[in-house]
Amino acid sequence: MTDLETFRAETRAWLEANCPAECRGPLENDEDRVWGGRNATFKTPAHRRWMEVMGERGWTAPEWPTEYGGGGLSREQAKVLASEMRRIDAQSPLSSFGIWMLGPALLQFGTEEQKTRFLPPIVRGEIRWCQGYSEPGAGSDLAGLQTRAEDRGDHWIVNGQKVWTSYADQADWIFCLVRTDPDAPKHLGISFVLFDMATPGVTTRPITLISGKSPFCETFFDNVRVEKENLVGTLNRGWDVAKALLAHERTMIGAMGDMGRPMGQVAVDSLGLDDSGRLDEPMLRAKIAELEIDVAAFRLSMERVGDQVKAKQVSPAIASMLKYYGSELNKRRHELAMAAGGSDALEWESDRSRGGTPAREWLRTKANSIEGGTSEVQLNILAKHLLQLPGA
Amino acid sequence: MTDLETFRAETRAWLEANCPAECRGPLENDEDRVWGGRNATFKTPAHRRWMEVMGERGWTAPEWPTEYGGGGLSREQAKVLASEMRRIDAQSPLSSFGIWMLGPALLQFGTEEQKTRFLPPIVRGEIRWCQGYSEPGAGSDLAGLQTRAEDRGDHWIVNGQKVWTSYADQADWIFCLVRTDPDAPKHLGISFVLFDMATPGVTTRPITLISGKSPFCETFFDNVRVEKENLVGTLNRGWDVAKALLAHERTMIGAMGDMGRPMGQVAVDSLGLDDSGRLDEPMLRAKIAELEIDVAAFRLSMERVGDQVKAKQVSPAIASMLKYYGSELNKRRHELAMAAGGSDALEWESDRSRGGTPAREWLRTKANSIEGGTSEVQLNILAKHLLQLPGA
Amino acid sequence: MPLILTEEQTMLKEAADGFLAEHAPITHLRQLRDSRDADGVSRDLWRAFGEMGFAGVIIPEEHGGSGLGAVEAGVVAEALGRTLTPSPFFGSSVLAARVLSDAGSAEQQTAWLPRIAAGEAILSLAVDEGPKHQPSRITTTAERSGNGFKLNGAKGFVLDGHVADALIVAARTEAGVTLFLVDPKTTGVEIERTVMVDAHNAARVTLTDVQVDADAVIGLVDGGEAALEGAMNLGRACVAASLVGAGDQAFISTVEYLRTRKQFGKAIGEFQALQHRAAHLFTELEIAKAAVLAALQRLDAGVDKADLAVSVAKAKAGRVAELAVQEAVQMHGGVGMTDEYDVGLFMKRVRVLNELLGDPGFHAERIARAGGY
Amino acid sequence: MPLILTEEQTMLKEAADGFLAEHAPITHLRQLRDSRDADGVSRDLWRAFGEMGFAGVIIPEEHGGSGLGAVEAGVVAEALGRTLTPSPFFGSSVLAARVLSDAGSAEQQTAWLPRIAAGEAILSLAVDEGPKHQPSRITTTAERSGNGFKLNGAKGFVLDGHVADALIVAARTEAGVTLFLVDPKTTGVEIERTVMVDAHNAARVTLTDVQVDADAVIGLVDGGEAALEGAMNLGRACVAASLVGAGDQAFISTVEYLRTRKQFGKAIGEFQALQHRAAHLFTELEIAKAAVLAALQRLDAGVDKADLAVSVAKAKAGRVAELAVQEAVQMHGGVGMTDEYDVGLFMKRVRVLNELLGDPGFHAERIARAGGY
Repeated sequence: MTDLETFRAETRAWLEANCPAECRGPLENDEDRVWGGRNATFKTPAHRRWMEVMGERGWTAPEWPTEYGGGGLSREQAKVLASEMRRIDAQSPLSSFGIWMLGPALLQFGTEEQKTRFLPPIVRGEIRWCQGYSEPGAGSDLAGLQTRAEDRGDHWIVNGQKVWTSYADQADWIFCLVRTDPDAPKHLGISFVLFDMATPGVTTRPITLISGKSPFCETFFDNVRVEKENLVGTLNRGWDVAKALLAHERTMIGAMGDMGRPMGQVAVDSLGLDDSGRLDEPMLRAKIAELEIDVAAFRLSMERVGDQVKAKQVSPAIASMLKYYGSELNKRRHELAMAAGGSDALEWESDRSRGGTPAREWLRTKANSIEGGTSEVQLNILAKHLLQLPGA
Repeated sequence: MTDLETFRAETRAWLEANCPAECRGPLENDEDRVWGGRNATFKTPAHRRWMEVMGERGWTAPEWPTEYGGGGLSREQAKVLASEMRRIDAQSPLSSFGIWMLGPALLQFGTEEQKTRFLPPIVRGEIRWCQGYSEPGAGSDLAGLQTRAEDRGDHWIVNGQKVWTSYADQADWIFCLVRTDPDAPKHLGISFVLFDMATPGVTTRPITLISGKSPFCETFFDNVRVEKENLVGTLNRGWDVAKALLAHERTMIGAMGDMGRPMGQVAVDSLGLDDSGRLDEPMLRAKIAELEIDVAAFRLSMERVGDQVKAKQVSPAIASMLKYYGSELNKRRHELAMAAGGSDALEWESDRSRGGTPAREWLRTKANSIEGGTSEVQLNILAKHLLQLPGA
Repeated sequence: MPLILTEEQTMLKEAADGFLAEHAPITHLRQLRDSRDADGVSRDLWRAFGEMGFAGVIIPEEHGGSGLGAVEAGVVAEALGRTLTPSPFFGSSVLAARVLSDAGSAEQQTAWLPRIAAGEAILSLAVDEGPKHQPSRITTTAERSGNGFKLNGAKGFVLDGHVADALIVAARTEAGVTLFLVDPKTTGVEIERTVMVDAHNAARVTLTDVQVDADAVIGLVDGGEAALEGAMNLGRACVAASLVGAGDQAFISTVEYLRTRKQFGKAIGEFQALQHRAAHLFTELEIAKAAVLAALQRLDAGVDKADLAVSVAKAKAGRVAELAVQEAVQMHGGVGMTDEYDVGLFMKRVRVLNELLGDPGFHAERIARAGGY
Repeated sequence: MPLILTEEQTMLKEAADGFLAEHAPITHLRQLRDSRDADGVSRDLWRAFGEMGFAGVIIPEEHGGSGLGAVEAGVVAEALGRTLTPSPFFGSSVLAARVLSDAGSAEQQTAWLPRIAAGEAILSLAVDEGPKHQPSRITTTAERSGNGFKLNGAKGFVLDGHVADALIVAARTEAGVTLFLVDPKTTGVEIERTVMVDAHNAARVTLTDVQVDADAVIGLVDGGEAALEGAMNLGRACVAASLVGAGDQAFISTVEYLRTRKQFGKAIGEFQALQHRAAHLFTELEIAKAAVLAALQRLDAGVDKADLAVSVAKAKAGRVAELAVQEAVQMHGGVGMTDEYDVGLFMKRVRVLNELLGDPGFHAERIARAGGY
């Protein structure tokens, strides 16, 4: 038995023994996710236990080094763990911007002290993080942000406003872009800092979206004290940290295009077949077939980019390609889902429509091409970095 | 009987008496058109006669004033003439850039002397004109033209090169944009001049297009003498004349989208129907139906714009809308025609494909969105003049 | 006939736009929605509509209406699309009024048309059954029973059905389709309001052994198809007008936003990529407007193939309005996703109007069939 | 297996690109076209292809080939797409070689495979009959006659049929489709070269009472469909690779043109509207490349549903290449319309490749059918 086979056998046994029955099977809805944090809520006690045992083992962040609480697994081992979890339909023990976004940035840019201090509580789900990037005046032009940090010796005083802060009202800490040098060119006066959302002067207000309630908030900073030791990376060079982190986020959002049941089946369930065995809406059918071709090709393209990245055959800016195409595809997919659902899918509150799920999901996808950098920003990046067009 | 009814009766009688049998029925191909000019060729003697009798009456330019050789008809009378000609399927007696483009410009901008001198020979088909606008370095950026006219007192000496001059090798005279003030801002140093193509120093070379031989030429000017009396409009204000003339050309090209048999019928002839009575290529069928909707709507839009112009409810820049949409639509139409034709339509020389007509027409349409101002230029114009977007 | 509004039609347009801007701007929709109004529609507003002559725009003057045509109905529908006003206009003033005017008995007309015109009564047409509009496959049945008929079936997407004073139900009879005027209080009629994504109103109607008298039949037994199709064609053209209104209004807001919103140190409308998309959308909207006005004019002229002009209009207006609201949300960026901004409301409304009385695919199919392919 | 080329495959790609750049750049196509070459294809070049191992890329080593797979055939096809080189590669090295390797008798293989691999023989597969690719509706018949069969029918779009040393004809027999190896000199075979828009080569073949012996049958009587379908799927994936090659090459020239051509005082590549369109096209091309490589790999792996991966690849590559050449001509402006520039040649070639072995609509239909809708 190879080492990997041994690892698989051990992992399987451990998961069988430790993954509670309540934590197997698909999530019923998004609110059942485990996010951890100081004020964590759990659907069942089993969900808390599942987070804790996985956190202890570092398997909530399988590839992070063990010295920071991670699982210390190789890429191959991590794939085995993932496939074994899929095998028993295990739910994710912990959803976390700390794991998905901040952690990789800290591993790359953080000091030893920061890594030791911040990473283990992330792995164990003790501290829940949120991201403070966008501002009302600085959406696509992220670097145009105005939140300012005044130097007061050993700390800064931060004033300003963020927007689109996911779960800011429930997060414990924030990783945040602030302007530390108002006189520098706009990309050069920004720093990446961390602070506790319980610090006096921090307030949040949830935003209602066109799809209904949302995890997004407006977040206000009124003379918030931030310790200088919580600066990540170099002073005034926070843009580098932010960019690395955004590429990560982009790949995540792009992957949306890959989700869900085949659209042809969705449509057949709703509309049935005609005498020739074809979907009983010929025009819609043609659009669905084109979509499915694009979805299949995009899925392969994600795989190929992964392989190219691994083989170092491609620029990291390629993430913009996946983000752009994936989010546009996902929007198209939900437009067709609405057409396939017809008037049934237009109901907004009925039990029949599960509280308007199809329509709310459709509307929610419209943000895909805005959040994490708009489609227009991604195209700008591609024109500049991959096509090297002049003036891009 | 109203005056118009009387006019209709008289016109019908005159046409019956004067339109030769050879000049009734559709043109077999584009080369059968009558273009007139010093070296005019005619498919039959009847075609010459038809041009001449119509020219004498001024009915080759029905709405131009009689003092310049035109028909002097009202708009309503001209419509009657057109409908009576359609009734007997009369061919156009004369195709002419002089009538379509230069004439309207001269009527608006020319001196009395110029109108008296140039318009009557246009009406009678005695002088054939071509247009000298584009240059190799100045395509979309028409005002960037470099052909220069040096002032020599009572005349200019013109040097430079034009491109895309339709039928330059067969034309007698040219209306031409030249730079008369090299130091002025680029739109302000251009003049609109007329000269004989037989002037020493003028040479032409035909351009072969991707669709095969073409009417387009490169035209070279090597110390060509142009009399100052042949300036149209104000010195250095030729751009105003050019713009007026372009709007005319754009509407003409846009109208392309309106041509031809219904695409559904074209496809059925080539591909047949399936058992359910639908075109035996479901995906193509869906695209054809969408095209036909767009064609129908575009046709109505052309009609509406005409009515809006007449009612002075719209800016002349609206011509850019018709040009843009019409040419894109025509390209789409021919892409579908090629798909409907399948491999038969790919033959380039066979009798079966009438010498590759479908493919050559398809390729020819690709120029629609380039000639007379590219689609991009039209969109710029719309953004600026109709949407008033900043910086457009 | 020129493809522009006549002077009278232009005056009507100004009256409708002015009235709605004053009495039913988008805040009116928000107020009904956010207060979870039980009806989802204002009866006071509807009576005011009656007083203005909008509710009876196509109803003959002898029945208290304005006696105008399809173009005028389209003018009102377009105005409603611009302000997103919830009202029983499509169901009552267009579909039901047209069915009754065309095929109703003298008694039926006298009973209902003046009340519709006055904005006092709301009528609803119940056609659709499945998730898509398929009027050729009605399965609701009406069997002869006693002196009348017994109706069974289930209808959906019945506009304003939950507040209807009477329902017009299309049901299959022995040799065709028959239209019935049904009192919603009749035993066996169950009506469930379905709150829609756009906060406009519709209902599901279930009919279980619903007994109606013979005089409930509108027009001839087995002969309802022509009146139904006539009314639906008028309805489709009016919905297309509303689509153009909504799409155009979303576009106007977007162009305004492009002029004022700044990013990267300049107005975002200075970016050529957005300029070209806006110019393209402008073009599409102008073309859709032409198609819609032409369809309405042809309905008034009663020309051959007016139904195809209607399909062109409904399909084209639908696709274009869809593009308009998609571009509107995208160009507004984050704020376009918030409920606080209005663009999302336009997106929702356009989605519903697209589904109503046949989506672009349905109408493309009609075009293809009529074209013999 | 990672979705990138292996080291060996990359070397093959470099060899193919290098060879074609030296011996058969686009000027080679122009020369054949403008001299009105009687064959439209160079036999010398074809033999050189054989020497390089390209002509026999998928032919087993024991028959003189390179014994490689679909990915390698796709690599060559993509290179041919970049230089637009006319060659019998698809007909002879892919379709015919695959049919013979899969289903040919030992005699047939020995007779033909080494000669195909050496670039000495050209074989053509005759499938299509009408204007569209409809292999399920073959009407050419083969009736038993004497010791063999008598063939009747008409084939079109037969790649390089006018210079073929042998034809493989798909004909309907009593209970299925049978493949026949036919000597083009046989009585009753008429071959007409059809000069195509892209200056590549095809022919129409008419079969009138063409008598062939029993040993002309490839594989089993009535059992030709599997070998035919297998060869066509390989062919489709290779044509998709060529589409990507042509589309990508047109794109590369266009980006270069955007960087250098100046209008309004700046490089046209500075205009954001063109930047966005170029970036979109780049994205589409990358996605098409992934789909094509995946299809080729799956054919090699012999996995289930490789045919669907092929349809995805052919449809996607076709649409994307079409967009690429359209954008190429438009962004080149006037010069893009001239025969002197190469972009028009790419447009022509892509049009033909799109039609070859099923256009995007044909493959979308396969996807829909397989998806049960």
